[in-house]
Amino acid sequence: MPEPILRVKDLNKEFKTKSTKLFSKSVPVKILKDISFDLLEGETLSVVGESGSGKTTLGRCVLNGLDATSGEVVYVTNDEKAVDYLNLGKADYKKYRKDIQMIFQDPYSSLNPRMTVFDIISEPLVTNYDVKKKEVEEHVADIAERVGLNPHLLKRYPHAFSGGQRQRIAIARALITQPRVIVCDEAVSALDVSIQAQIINLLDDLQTEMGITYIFISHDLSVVQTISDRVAVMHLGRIVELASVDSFFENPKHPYSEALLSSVPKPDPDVKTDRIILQGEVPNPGNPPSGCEFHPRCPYATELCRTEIPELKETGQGKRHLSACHYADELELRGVWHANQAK
Amino acid sequence: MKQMRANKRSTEQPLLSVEDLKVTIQMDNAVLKAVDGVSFTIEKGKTLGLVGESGCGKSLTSRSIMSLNPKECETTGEILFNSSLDQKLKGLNILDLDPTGKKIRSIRGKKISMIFQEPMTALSPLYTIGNQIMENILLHRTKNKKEAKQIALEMLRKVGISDEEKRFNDYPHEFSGGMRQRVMIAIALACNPELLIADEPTTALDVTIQAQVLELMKSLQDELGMAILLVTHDLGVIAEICDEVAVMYLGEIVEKAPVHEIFNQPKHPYTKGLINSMPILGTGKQRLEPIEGTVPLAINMSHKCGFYDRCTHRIQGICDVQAVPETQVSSNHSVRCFLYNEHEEDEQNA
Amino acid sequence: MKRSSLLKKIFHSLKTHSKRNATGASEENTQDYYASQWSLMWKKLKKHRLARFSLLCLIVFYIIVLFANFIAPQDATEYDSDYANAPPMQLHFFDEEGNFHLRPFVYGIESTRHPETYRKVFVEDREVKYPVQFFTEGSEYKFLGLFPTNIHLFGVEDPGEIFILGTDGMGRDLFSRIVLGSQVSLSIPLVGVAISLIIGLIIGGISGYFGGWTDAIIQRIIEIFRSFPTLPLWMALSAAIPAGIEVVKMYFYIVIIISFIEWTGLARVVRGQFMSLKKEEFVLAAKIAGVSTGKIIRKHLMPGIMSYLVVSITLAIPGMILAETAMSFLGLGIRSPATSWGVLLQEAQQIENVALYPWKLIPLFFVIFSVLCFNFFGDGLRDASDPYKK
Amino acid sequence: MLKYIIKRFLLVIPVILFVSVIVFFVIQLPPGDYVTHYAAQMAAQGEKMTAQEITEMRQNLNLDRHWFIQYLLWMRDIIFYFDFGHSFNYNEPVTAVIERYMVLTLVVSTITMAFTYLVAIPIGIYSAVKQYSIGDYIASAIGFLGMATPNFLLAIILMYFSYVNFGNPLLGLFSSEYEDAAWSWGKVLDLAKHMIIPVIVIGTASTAGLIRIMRAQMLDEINKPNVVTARAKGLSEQKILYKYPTRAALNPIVSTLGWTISSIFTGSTITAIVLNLPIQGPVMYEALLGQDMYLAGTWLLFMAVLTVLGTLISDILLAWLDPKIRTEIKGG
Repeated sequence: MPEPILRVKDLNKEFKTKSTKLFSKSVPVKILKDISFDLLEGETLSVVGESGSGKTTLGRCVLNGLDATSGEVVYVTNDEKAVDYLNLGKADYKKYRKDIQMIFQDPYSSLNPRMTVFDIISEPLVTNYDVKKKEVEEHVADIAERVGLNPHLLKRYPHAFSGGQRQRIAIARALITQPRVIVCDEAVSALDVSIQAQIINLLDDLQTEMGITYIFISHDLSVVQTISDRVAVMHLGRIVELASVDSFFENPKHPYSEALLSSVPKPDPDVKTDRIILQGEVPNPGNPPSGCEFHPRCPYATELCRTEIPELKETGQGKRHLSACHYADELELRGVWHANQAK
Repeated sequence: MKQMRANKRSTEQPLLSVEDLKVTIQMDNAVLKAVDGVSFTIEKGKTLGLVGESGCGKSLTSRSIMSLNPKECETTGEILFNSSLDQKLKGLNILDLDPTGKKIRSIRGKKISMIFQEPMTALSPLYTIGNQIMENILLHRTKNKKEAKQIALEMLRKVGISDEEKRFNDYPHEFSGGMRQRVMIAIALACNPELLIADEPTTALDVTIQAQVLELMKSLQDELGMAILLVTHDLGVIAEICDEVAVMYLGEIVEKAPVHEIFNQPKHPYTKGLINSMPILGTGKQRLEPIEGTVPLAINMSHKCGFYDRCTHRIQGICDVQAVPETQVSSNHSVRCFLYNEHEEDEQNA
Repeated sequence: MKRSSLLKKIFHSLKTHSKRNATGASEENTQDYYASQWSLMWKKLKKHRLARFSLLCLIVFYIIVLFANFIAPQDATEYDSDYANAPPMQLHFFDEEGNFHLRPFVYGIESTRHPETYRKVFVEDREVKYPVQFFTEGSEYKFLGLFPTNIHLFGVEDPGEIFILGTDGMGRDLFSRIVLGSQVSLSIPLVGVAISLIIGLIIGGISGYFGGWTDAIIQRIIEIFRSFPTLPLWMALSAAIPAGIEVVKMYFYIVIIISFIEWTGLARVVRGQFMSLKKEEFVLAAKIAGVSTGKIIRKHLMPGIMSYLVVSITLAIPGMILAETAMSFLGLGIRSPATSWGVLLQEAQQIENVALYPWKLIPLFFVIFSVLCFNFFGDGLRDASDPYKK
Repeated sequence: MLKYIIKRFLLVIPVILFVSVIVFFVIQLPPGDYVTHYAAQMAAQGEKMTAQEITEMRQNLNLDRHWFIQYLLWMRDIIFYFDFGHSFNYNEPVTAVIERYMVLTLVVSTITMAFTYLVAIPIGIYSAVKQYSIGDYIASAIGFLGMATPNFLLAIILMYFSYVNFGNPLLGLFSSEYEDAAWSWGKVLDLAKHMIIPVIVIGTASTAGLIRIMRAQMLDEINKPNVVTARAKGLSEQKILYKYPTRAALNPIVSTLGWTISSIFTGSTITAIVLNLPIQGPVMYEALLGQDMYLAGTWLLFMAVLTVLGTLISDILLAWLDPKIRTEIKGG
């Protein structure tokens, strides 16, 4: 059983909306609500949800790119020490900051167009370690080769590279400090399918080679399924389901997950699933519905759902399959597994 | 082979036939062939999917049909629109028409309509939804404002906007993304077009909303019987609603077949590559098979297969020197690849 | 240049495609991929013919500013009332007999009274020829402000005079005065912009980087500054400059007044750029990598706003040239004996003066020309300023 | 909407107060005061004032107090008695002086503004629609020249031409024979004739700027996807142009109307001095130089208020024109 590497506890994040009206108070919008989970060493935990569900904010808060409003992220270091990652002391900051890195969605805006690729990749290294110039060069060349970049092209500027190659640069930058955790924020969403597959495979290889732990943020369930060990589903700032990938795709325990799964178009004209189509739109996070926030769109909603917020708790699927639905164990929800296994 | 096609044409004329469409853009010091000799037909009431990765020329192809390409593009070829309702348009090449003239305007919005990827920017923020729907109706259907409003309200109901009387006077920014795309569809279908061109209509939407919009398009097609040209990069969406699929790569259609055949018996190495590199939901954690390399530039291309550098089946001395002909592997399945030249002969021999 | 979104998409994919090619096969312009922002900008700017030409003209202008004392045949104080209001002299290559002279010459001039209006008019004295001489001796000055010398670029032998653009009401050579005036008229804007830039960078930078309350307060202050009508405020402020103070001090005051108004504009540019750059993901990436705030500003933000700053500076200068001219013209700015283009134009205030001595409008040409040059150059820079966007 | 306007209006008050302090500070900056100036004038006429007289005069005018006290006194009079002080030069209340010149100032400003918009907007639209055509180049060239030429100098050039060609530089707003005459058809015609140069001169700078803004706006709008949508509906090019890009491009331009008001008022100052127009600008310029502090102060304050109000008007216009802002305001 792998040990947790990150323990996220009751993470909350509020944004103050900028009020366009004069003299009226700005209302804080809750983007993250009591997020708790353990990230196990060496696993890939995917975070899925619609736009506005707070998954990107979660990724940024976990590695302290954004200040969380409350809650804590405990990082278990290499030598088994637990440190509060959101409030690192000066010495710890220097020591552990580099252990969690990030890869962004947009390979265009995530690379500074005014720096050479070499400078981009080496920046985290130079910032965090006292290394000689020669060593830096060796390291960068080494890592570039590993992610499939021609080391001879490193003196070029990012604009000389295509989207897929830029994403490789971003991966190289994230890898250079030898982090233990990488947060991939929609890291392959902006790429064309054929390139997307290249990058997914690359991430997979790196994990096998270097034992990196991923938090993989994505809206694309098909991609998620090919790469993850566990899946967390977010809806309006809350985790509504958390399960291992098999268990999730086979037996989803939240109506929202079921709807998400059935909405994904299957690239197979012969499979005509009768799908569950959610009515209506994602509610406004500034004015969330009462009770279970999914109830206005939920086909199974009852009076209880309208009034009481369900807790994220264990389900009949076992200890490691959590769901925040009052009727998690009563509903017979459809996964996507059987359909294909039958085929 | 040619005979067969001719036969088909004589029995029933397709609603739209595009022959050898070329779109070129003059760059600073080169000519970019964005669309290079594309031909396809769309039958009445059917859905053709045009699929390809970004930059393959699918958007320009779709816009050529309405003669909406930017001024900087030079568009040549033949686009015949055989309206069953308007005999006057028979035999007219849309590309020959003055792109701002009366004739093309009587087709746009009435016979052929279009929906776009970004419903927010495609709608004007300055006018109410009602105003923007009525505009179309007043132009093509009726001059009576009251009647136009009734039609507009009916359309809004049809695309699933409840409370349409009130929503009629709302502005686009008061709608969510999915709702805006519904409004776009309402505008496009307000005049019962015979052909709807949908350019990445769901790309900007969440999966749940995408499912809603696709469902809506399907049901409206059943109800109104228009043909659809669906432009997308998502094979999943294609499988969902298309009858026939054309796969584009680097400005050319490399494979064209009914949707079942594309997914079950893809012929072109690129099509195969695309399907293999797509993660398919429900198959578990698996290793993908990506296409190696990247898309080359369509500038100053020599006579070779555009996929040559990335192809695992390439034949040196053939694929890199000769222009690739289109090969018919069955009556409705064609592919642009040397691998199937023999097949053709075999078939003919047999 | 704005194009339709579709075209943008095409060009965008095109660009990335061409890059893909470059990483594979060798290509002619792979140079570009090793080119920094500035060299790319320069490359784009070079394509802009008007901007290139303007830049050339500006360089010439500033060379003149640098060597003004050397180029001007007279110094600022030299005058000869005998030659008041003399028209521009013609340079001759052919004499009366039609002989060609390689070295151009001027005739002597004599003033006479017009038989009817009794106004003083000048006629060429065809008897005396003064060949134009180069590197002649004239009044003393310090070359580049350092080496005392009396060599001037050109002149004629005594007692001849050369007024290629005529003289003013006191008999001062207009050409010399324009050249000397350019020192003030073209340097005040530069110094003014420099001061505004420093203020703008600091205040705008603080406002943009920290945001929140700091930003709100600074924004209010800028708003108040901007709600002053520029021109009357200028007039009021320059009315406060005591008459008869030293030239240097006066110069300094004018610069202060001009930059006093201009800094708010630059502060806004800086703030806006900081704000938008701050949101770029590469800044977050640097932050996550543990890069310090100071270094983020220095390495990521500053280079990003530099090009915009250069553009807004270039476009701010013409306004300052015009402002100085207007102030001096009204007698509120630089005052005689110091000279600037605005001072020279004071004589053009009376319509009679212009009607009789139209060459007094010549300084106007220099004002317009330099302003146009800055505008065109700035426009070209703006187009080239973001080489990564098509 | 009304609530929004009132709120905005309330916000304007502190700004104006703040501005007024600075205005007063600025006008008392020049060394010496009106008394020094007056004494110098008297001395020039041969009447020397004694130190005693000077001190007394200063006390009478409250000029010996700290400037902030003077400011407070001035403000008190303005707020409670609508008394903007006394013009030393004219020896009458400031309001009277301003009143006298106001009508003509308004006439000149309004006509100039109308001229600016009527000329600039069509040219801007044309320039954008026919981008890179000869017409566009000509318009751009005129635009650039207009921006590069200081308009007071343009005035001189035009006067020069008028003088050379018609023997009349058309100084002032009236010919001498109409100067003091009662209003008549002839006087109006004469005024119109005299307005040509000022309107062209004062208007040119803002026209040139406006053409460029309008052109840029139009180019932006013309390439927006909503124009493609309109085209896909089958609308005629003309209808599209008028309904979508033009309307959208006009929004920001109309909203700058507020700012233009004060800039035309002040922009005319130098020109008016050159052209010897009997409007506010030159009068106030004299006041500034002659340290006629209340007159100058009132004028500066008036300009500042105009700018602030102009911004307010602009904001309101913008809110009114943009449906997005409009609903936000409605919602609150």
